[in-house]
Amino acid sequence: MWFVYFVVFIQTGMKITILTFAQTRTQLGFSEKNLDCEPTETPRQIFQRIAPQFDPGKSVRVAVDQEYADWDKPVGNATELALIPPVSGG
Amino acid sequence: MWFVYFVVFIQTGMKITILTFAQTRTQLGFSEKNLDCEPTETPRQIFQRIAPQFDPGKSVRVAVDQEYADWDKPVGNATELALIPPVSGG
Amino acid sequence: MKTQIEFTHTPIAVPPPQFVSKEIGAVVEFSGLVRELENGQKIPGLHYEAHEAMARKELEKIFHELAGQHPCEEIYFSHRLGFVPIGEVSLLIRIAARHRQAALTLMAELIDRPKADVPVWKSAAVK
Amino acid sequence: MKTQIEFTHTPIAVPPPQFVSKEIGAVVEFSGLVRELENGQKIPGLHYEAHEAMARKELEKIFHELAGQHPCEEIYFSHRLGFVPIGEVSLLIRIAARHRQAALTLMAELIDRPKADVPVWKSAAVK
Repeated sequence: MWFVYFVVFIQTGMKITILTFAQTRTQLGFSEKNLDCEPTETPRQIFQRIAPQFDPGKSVRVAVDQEYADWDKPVGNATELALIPPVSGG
Repeated sequence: MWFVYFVVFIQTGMKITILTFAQTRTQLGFSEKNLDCEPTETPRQIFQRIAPQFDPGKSVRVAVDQEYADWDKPVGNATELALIPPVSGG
Repeated sequence: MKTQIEFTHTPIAVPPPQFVSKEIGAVVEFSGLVRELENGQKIPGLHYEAHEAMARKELEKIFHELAGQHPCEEIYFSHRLGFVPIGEVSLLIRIAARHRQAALTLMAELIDRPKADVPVWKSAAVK
Repeated sequence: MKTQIEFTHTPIAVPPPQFVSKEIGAVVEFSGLVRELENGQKIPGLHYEAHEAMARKELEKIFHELAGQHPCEEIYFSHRLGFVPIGEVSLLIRIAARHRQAALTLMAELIDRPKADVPVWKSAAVK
């Protein structure tokens, strides 16, 4: 019984940094935010929770710990979540 | 009769500059030479006259007044004849 | 292969080449400049932003993937961020290779590739 | 289109760009360097010679023909003559264009083309 509580304890209370760029920064109104989240949450769920009006559509990608990732895969122990709208560098 | 002599006079006594480069300079033993020639002479005839041992083969081109030219076309009023062995610049 | 990636908020200064090998036969340098007209509109300049850490990772991936096909000795990449006025360089890439063709082909592919995966954004700037 | 062709017996010094237009979006610079090994043999350098006047004519023809397909604003071409030691630049070409693709393609075609028709010769040098 104590073991189950322990597991829940270490897997909750996670901090994650949200980064936004270009038009997603304008849409969300911030460029960086620290946030509590659960390892079982997906990027889509996290953004639905903090910005219900935001729709990434098909063009905005998400990067988890600086790697392009699946919107619907749990973030696990990630520490950074970045919105990557279509790029246009150079 | 005087007319014929006059024509012959202005069309002879032409001076032409011969230029050689790279291996053709080595083969002919000079890099630049001034020479009398006839407008009716072709580049091939001129080189046969001044360097009978020289064979341009298929790879050496000739330039007449700085334009690639035909080995067997008379040089006319040209003032420069250059041997252009295969190039290798850069 | 030696790679160097820089993001800078000040004008890009090209570092003098310090080549690692006596076998470098070709250096190709590309500079992208901000033009006065963007989609037919006169602009004072462009504004660039990047997810720097991620852009570095993505660039390194691309460099190593492309250099596998077109071997080169050195890639220097510098991208300016913030406001960049007309006529100034927003992107500079220098490639040093043994062979000319490898250097040129790698450059051509590099110029096309970063647009898709490297998180850098530009927008018409109001100074 | 502005073209500038130079042949020089001293090290090539790249002139700073003085672009004619605010619409130049890309500058590509190519440097060809003398390598230590020529056909597997160590050499002290290369020796270059040219029929300069003719080379200029042929280069101008090529520049205008290729620029017809890949429009550009400026071509600067400099070729070193005489002895060029290892690691030094024997050929420098800079192309400025409105568009990146035109600049890069023109450069790639230019690098291949001069070999055939421009009277410049190299030979392994004994210093």
